[in-house]
Amino acid sequence: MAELATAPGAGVNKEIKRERTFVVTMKRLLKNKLAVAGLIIIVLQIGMAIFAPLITFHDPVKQDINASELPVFSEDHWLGTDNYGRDVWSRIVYGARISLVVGLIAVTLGLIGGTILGMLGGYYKKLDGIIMRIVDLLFSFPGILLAMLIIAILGTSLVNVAIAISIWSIPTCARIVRGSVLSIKEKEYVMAMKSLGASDLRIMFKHILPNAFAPIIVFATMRMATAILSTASLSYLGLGAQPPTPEWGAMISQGQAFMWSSPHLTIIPGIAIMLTVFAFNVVGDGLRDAIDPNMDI
Amino acid sequence: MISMIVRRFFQLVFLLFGISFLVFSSMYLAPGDPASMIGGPTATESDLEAIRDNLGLNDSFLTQYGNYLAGIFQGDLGYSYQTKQSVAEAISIRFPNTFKLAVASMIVAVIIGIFAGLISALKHNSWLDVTSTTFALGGISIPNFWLGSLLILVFSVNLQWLPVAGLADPWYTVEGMKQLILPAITLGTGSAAMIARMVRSSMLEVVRADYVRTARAKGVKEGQVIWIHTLKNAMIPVITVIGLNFGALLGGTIITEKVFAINGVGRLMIDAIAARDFPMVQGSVLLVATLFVLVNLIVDIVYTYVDPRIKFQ
Amino acid sequence: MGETLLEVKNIVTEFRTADGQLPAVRDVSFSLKKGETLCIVGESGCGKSITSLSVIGLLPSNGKITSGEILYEGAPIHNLPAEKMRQIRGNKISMIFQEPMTALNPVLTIGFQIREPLMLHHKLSKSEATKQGIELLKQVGIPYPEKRIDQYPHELSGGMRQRVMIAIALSCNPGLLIADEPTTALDVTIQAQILDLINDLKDKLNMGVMMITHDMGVVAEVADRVMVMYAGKKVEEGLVEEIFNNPKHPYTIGLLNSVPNVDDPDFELEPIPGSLPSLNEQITGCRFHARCKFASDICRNKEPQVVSVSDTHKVSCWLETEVH
Amino acid sequence: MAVAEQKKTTNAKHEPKVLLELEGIKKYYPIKGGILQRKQGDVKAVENVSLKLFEGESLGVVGESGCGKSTLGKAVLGLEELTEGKIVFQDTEIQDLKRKEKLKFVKEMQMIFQDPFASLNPRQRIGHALEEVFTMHTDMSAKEKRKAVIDLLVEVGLKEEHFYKYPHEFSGGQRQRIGIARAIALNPSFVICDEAVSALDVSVQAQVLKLLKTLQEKYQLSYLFISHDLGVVRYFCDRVLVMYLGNTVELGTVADLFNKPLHPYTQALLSAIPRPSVNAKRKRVRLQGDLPNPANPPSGCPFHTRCPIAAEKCSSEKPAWIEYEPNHFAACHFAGQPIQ
Amino acid sequence: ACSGGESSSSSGSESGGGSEEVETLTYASLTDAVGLSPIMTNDSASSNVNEHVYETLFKRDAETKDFTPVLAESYENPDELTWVINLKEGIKFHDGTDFNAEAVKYTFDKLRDPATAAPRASLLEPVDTITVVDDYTVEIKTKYPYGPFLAALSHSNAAIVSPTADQKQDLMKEPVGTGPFKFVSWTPGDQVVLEANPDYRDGAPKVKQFILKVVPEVSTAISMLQAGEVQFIDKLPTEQLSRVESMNNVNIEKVNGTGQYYLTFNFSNEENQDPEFRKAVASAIDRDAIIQKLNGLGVRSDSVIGPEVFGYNESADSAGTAFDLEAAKELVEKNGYGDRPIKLLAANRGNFVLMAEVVQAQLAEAGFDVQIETMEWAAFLDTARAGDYDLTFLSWSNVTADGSELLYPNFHSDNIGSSNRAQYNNPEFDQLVEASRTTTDQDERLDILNQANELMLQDDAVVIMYHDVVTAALSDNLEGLILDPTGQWDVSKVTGK
Ligand SMILES: Nc1ncnc2c1ncn2[C@@H]1O[C@H](COP(=O)(O)OP(=O)(O)OP(=O)(O)O)[C@@H](O)[C@H]1O
Ligand SMILES: Nc1ncnc2c1ncn2[C@@H]1O[C@H](COP(=O)(O)OP(=O)(O)OP(=O)(O)O)[C@@H](O)[C@H]1O
Ligand SMILES: [Mg+2]
Ligand SMILES: [Mg+2]
Repeated sequence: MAELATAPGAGVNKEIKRERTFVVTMKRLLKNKLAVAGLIIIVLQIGMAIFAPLITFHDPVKQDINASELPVFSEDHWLGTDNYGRDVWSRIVYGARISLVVGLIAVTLGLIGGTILGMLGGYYKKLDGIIMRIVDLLFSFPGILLAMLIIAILGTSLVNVAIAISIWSIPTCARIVRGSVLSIKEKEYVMAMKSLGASDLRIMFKHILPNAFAPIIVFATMRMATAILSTASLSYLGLGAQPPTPEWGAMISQGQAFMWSSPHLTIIPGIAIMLTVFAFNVVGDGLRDAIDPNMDI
Repeated sequence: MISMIVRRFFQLVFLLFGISFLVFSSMYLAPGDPASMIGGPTATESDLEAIRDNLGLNDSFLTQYGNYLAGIFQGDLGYSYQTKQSVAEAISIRFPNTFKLAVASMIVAVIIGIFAGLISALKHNSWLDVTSTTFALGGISIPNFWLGSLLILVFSVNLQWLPVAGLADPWYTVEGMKQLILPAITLGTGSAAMIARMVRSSMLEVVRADYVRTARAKGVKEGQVIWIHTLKNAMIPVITVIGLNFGALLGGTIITEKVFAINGVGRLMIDAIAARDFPMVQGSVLLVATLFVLVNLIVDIVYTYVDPRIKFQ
Repeated sequence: MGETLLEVKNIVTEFRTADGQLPAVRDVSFSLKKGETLCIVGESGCGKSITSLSVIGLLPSNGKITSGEILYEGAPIHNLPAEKMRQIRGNKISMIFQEPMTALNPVLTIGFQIREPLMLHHKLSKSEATKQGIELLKQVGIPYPEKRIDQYPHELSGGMRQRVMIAIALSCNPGLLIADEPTTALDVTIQAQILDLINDLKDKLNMGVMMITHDMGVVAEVADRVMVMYAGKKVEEGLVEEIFNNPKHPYTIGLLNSVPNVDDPDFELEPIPGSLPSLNEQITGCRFHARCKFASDICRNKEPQVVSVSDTHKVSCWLETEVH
Repeated sequence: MAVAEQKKTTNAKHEPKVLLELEGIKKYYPIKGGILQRKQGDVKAVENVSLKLFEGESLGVVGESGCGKSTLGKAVLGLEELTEGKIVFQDTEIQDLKRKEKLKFVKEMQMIFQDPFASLNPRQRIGHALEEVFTMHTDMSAKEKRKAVIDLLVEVGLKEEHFYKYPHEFSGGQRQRIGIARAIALNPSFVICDEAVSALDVSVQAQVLKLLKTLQEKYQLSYLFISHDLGVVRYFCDRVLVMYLGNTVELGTVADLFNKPLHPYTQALLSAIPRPSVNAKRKRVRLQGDLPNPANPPSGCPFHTRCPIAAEKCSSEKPAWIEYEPNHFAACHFAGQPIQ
Repeated sequence: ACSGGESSSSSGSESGGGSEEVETLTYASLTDAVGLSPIMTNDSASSNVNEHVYETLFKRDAETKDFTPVLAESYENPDELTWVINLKEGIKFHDGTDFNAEAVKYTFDKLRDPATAAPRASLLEPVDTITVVDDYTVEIKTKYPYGPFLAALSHSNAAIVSPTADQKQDLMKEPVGTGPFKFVSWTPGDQVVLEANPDYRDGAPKVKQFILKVVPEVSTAISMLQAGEVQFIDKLPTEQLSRVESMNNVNIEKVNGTGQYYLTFNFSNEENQDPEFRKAVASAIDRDAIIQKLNGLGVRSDSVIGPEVFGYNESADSAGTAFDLEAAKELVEKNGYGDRPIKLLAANRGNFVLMAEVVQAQLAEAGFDVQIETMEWAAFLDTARAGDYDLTFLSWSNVTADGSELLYPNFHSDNIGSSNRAQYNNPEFDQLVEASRTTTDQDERLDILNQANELMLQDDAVVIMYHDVVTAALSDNLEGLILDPTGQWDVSKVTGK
């Protein structure tokens, strides 16, 4: 009984080494080179958004008809100007504020909605049928119509746009979560929690959800792109960001008319979105690995 | 199998019912008046009133919806407010185009997606993997109109290899196939990217499976290990993605159809929405939903072939 | 029992990991004769599977035999090109794995999986292979093999699947069968059936069998000779009677004392304290000394040498060295 | 004298107190199918089990995979709703209690699971996992909880510094100790061990068995010890229940059951065990075939399809559960008849 | 590659260098026709088809602005309320039915009938009775003297349909008219195919087959033009003009148009009724900047009634409030206009957003606080009609090119709640408009319309942004396209070079 005898009555006051989950996760994340690249991009973008006035030299909505559609690397406008003579760099920088926020809100709300639906459907067999039908309904319902409906009810605003877009992610997210929940709820540790008398809520949110994170993270990061691009199609219908607000999706859809004369008007916001997508995806992948305690990095 | 199909049919009815109600109420609540879309900006109030009366738009919501449902139960999808055309007919003109496009782009997507995903997984963490991942992410974030216009510029206008737009010729002719190439690539890229990512992660999982080791222990050749013992298993989750994407594509894709002047369901629907042509919107949404359910059903049936463990009672 | 079939000489198998190059098998040597069953026992993680995978050349991608040699019927096989090795696998050397549930491909029919090695190695046509496959299934005791051959693995019970695995492994009449815990996942009654089957076939085909297990009961039942491994090293080797009746290494003794005896109600368990060191742990001296109640200074500082207790019985322990 | 034997004598002396009584426990899982997903039949996972469990005793449950051992355990804990039957625990019928009312008994009845890798939430530090038990059932302060957890860790042979570690940082044996710590945290009187040591290495298995025994003595625990390893059962348990296809086929003290098994299935089981000894090579009985499908069990005696001594009667008439000797039950028309 | 100028002076079908037959002429249309009956449609895509299949009684001459008879031979006004129209004889519909007075009566009655719910029933709203005098004479009586009546009759929705065909089949799908082209087929959403009418009274068009193909994306249409898949597009967007100009296989044709774009105030809102506010807005807007942005596709004139529209008077060109930033700033400062958030509504189509963005920036310069709200067309029409805005941009295409037809629907108080989206309500103005409508003497009408025009300008009721320039691009091996200032065009005289 050698082991039983070890450290009898060890003092409670003794310092126990503990690393914060966040710190551990970050440490693990930072070992992943691609994820670090992504993190840097995200941090830069957030920095861009926060310090927009400091790193731009033009008002993003200030027009100069005489200097319109300047190409990239023009004097005074290194990313050129749009057809109103507005500085593209300033618009990209200020646009980060809106696009990132709208993207994040949309994805987050979609995740919350989808996760709740998926969780309930996966966990409660009785609710599953009806929830999956709702999900099917959302799936097959045209997004544009849904957005119009929501904005008709809630009014035009960026937040409502984000809400409308978030609803597009709900069905996919719900399916993903449901799938994970179905398999996780059969795991022994869930059974163990049940045997300890844990409530359903505790099991769902403390024990199932954290273990269903991996596919959710992957989905969420992929969704960022779609969300930002969706604002473009909504602004095309006059439902998105209102001009002259600089917003990447709207910039792309406005620049569409100038694809021939000034392709940079679509390419530059396109690159901005692509970088964001890339960054969020690689960070997402990295995060998935980093939060997986079983994964050796 | 039959019982599953029957069950799905009941679900479909439920689904269509819900959808038609949602569509109806959203069209009803959204701003915009079908009459003024028909009358145009020049119409006077009396013109509009006459149009509204004629379309029954002055009835209460429930009466309108009830009438619509009554029509549906008699197998009548109604008539367009705008063109007075039968909705069923309007859809039947567009759907073959959408279907052609959806199939063609799914073929593109599946070929590119599986290939890229396989390379990624087999050369895990190599530069090929990074390239293919970057391609996938790019594919997701490239706006369709941009890619489409670019392809037109390069292949149709400058090189003159392919026609700019349209989908007039039958698909089995050389001309018809040529017309399909660019839109299929434009549309397929996004799905290809998703499939590639799915194939990659699924393959990475499957190559570690015990039965793959068993195959190697039998002395199976490496190529066969990949194609026979791994890919079929790895395809199981990929099928869902393909199915969902295909379902979405069958609903028509507004931008690609617009850029390539393809007379498809997506355009029909968006035009109908813009024109507040309720019956047309209803009809096309119901079609899309039905197709979605059908595709899901097919996916489930395909599952039983790919994965013998799945059986339907 | 006849001539030497397999000879493993001083192999070291290492893994490339984030913590560097780690040896999982450390300088292990053994040999196997035709018609003989060698059992490798030891705790989980001690390197049993890696040893066997080294022999058949199926190491994980980050693993590599860094020294030593493996001779099959006198010819080295550890350095064969991949294609040559592939031709040996499933043909001269076959392997059965632990999990019958996952070792068969769920989407391919039993028939396909059993035909494959026949068509590959014996160049049989499909119909010939089918015929022979049915014969094989019959041989391993599967009722209605004609029907089973078109079924999928999930339609079979665990015991039947393991029998199918055995049929596949034996399809090309291999000289050497490696069985990595072939019965751990099975029930006792089924386990007994499978062990009998392997034994019978071994005698019939005059194969060498390398059986990996941690179940001392199974060892006693099937082994001719036993090799005990601890933390990547071979600590004791001998005839089965020698190991059970006259174990020399404290670890072997501990292992035997950890297994409750069904026939002896008064048997008292005596667990080995502590647990297996991890691969990257630097241990000087005997790798077992931290858990050994007889450990002395020399155990802590110097690696023990191999001592022969008898012609067939060898042990690496300072206790024995001192005795002799 | 071995601990086990001591126990047996104690039990014999005093009139043992019944802790748990099962009466006619049935658990069927419906098989659904058809268009409307109607019930089409049942998997009869547990078919009519009745038994008594005494305070401080270990009752072993053995049988082939799929014979309903785990289902029985889960049913007792209320993790599966009973199809039929009564569970009396500490003189209270508990099968129909609501979750809230049941919480009191949850503290008294705990479970240790088979797979130490799967039974801990991989994303929860083990300290927190253990604290959670107290959070759910007591109103201890954070400090008290922490102290209690550390005491527990020490109790099962772990160390204080393990508090903030994740499950994957432990070995299998250590993880199973955590599972044990969690099960005994609330001072239960009854613990179900569902294959609690099957996944462990022999050397570790021995450590854990020892630990369980020590705890039993210290806290007067009763165990329902589910296992397929007869050696372990013989070592660990006072009485053994043998199950086959959801049915109880034999129940008796370890000594009775191992020395003079009544049921042919028990006999076959005993003879199939590989003995870890080269001297005792016995002639064995080999059962043919596999366990029948529990959705479609054979008529009459469930074992007759594989039974070497089955007679006509066996396929038509279900044998009764009879106490052939004091404390030795069996369900067989030819109980006691040797099978070879 | 820009031929410019007015090409309406067609070289006709006389022989010469350019009279080769054209096998197929394909036109790329941004939208599909709603239907092929002039009675039931009111959209430009439909009228593009219908104008080639059907004909009206009269047509306004693009140059002289006078009405020339088409199916009519002549007309008289025995009194102010009566129009006696003599019809051309010997004309047959494509289905062989004779064109006669019955057909005219049938068509107009159908158009007027409330049960038909024709979108442009209001065209004939002043009509009281229609009588067939003889086979080739109809008499139409109006309820009140109606000045723009000929303009109404030359509207493409007043084209004459074949009564037999209308009773037999659905004209929306199978049109039958008297025009130079006969209907062949229509694949909704894809294309309409017409063929030359060999029996056309002026001779069959040289274009044997005329296809109107739906290409919803302008840049695709331009690519198709460049690749030779289509030969003709119209309504070139300003942003793509330079691209088309750079193509060497097409000629661009431009004609000053009747259409106009204007900024209007929502007069139902009290704050917008403040004339100084409107003056401040008007002086803050630099219309020249917009014109510059339009790359030559806009004509600068303050006049509400544009240069190509009946009722125009040159003097009105600069009669509006001129751009004067300083004055605007002063007014804004003085009256604190900058404190009030102003909602600038813009439909998400055409050049509206462009104007909104430019004007928003200009108004902001002057100190106004303007928020743009863009919306899709259907929602815009609703919102504008409901008066839920402060400023908005509207356009009017003036298909009939008559000032009354502009001022009455857009600014007369009768139409508040429908087409008078500005909710402009000025009794004095109303009177002038009514007079312009009920006077049949065209010179007098000119005068009245000019007065009304000036009244609006003094009032700063609207700020005219620009008047349209109609464009088309035609493959350079073709010629003879007739491009009308209303934006309509005629390919019946197109020939190969
Ligand atoms: N791919 C790998 N990379 C790094 N280390 C590995 C890898 N595979 C196995 N190992 C390590 O090698 C050692 C030996 O593993 P092996 O699988 O041979 O153990 P084993 O004796 O078969 O155990 P078990 O009884 O559990 O099967 C273990 O410590 C294991 O962690
Ligand atoms: N949730 C369920 N739904 C349907 N059938 C089930 C369910 N759980 C268990 N069963 C079936 O009930 C029977 C008994 O299962 P149980 O898990 O109790 O067996 P066991 O004796 O514990 O087996 P093992 O030794 O493999 O753990 C099996 O046939 C099993 O397939
Ligand atoms: Mg192993
Ligand atoms: Mg079990």
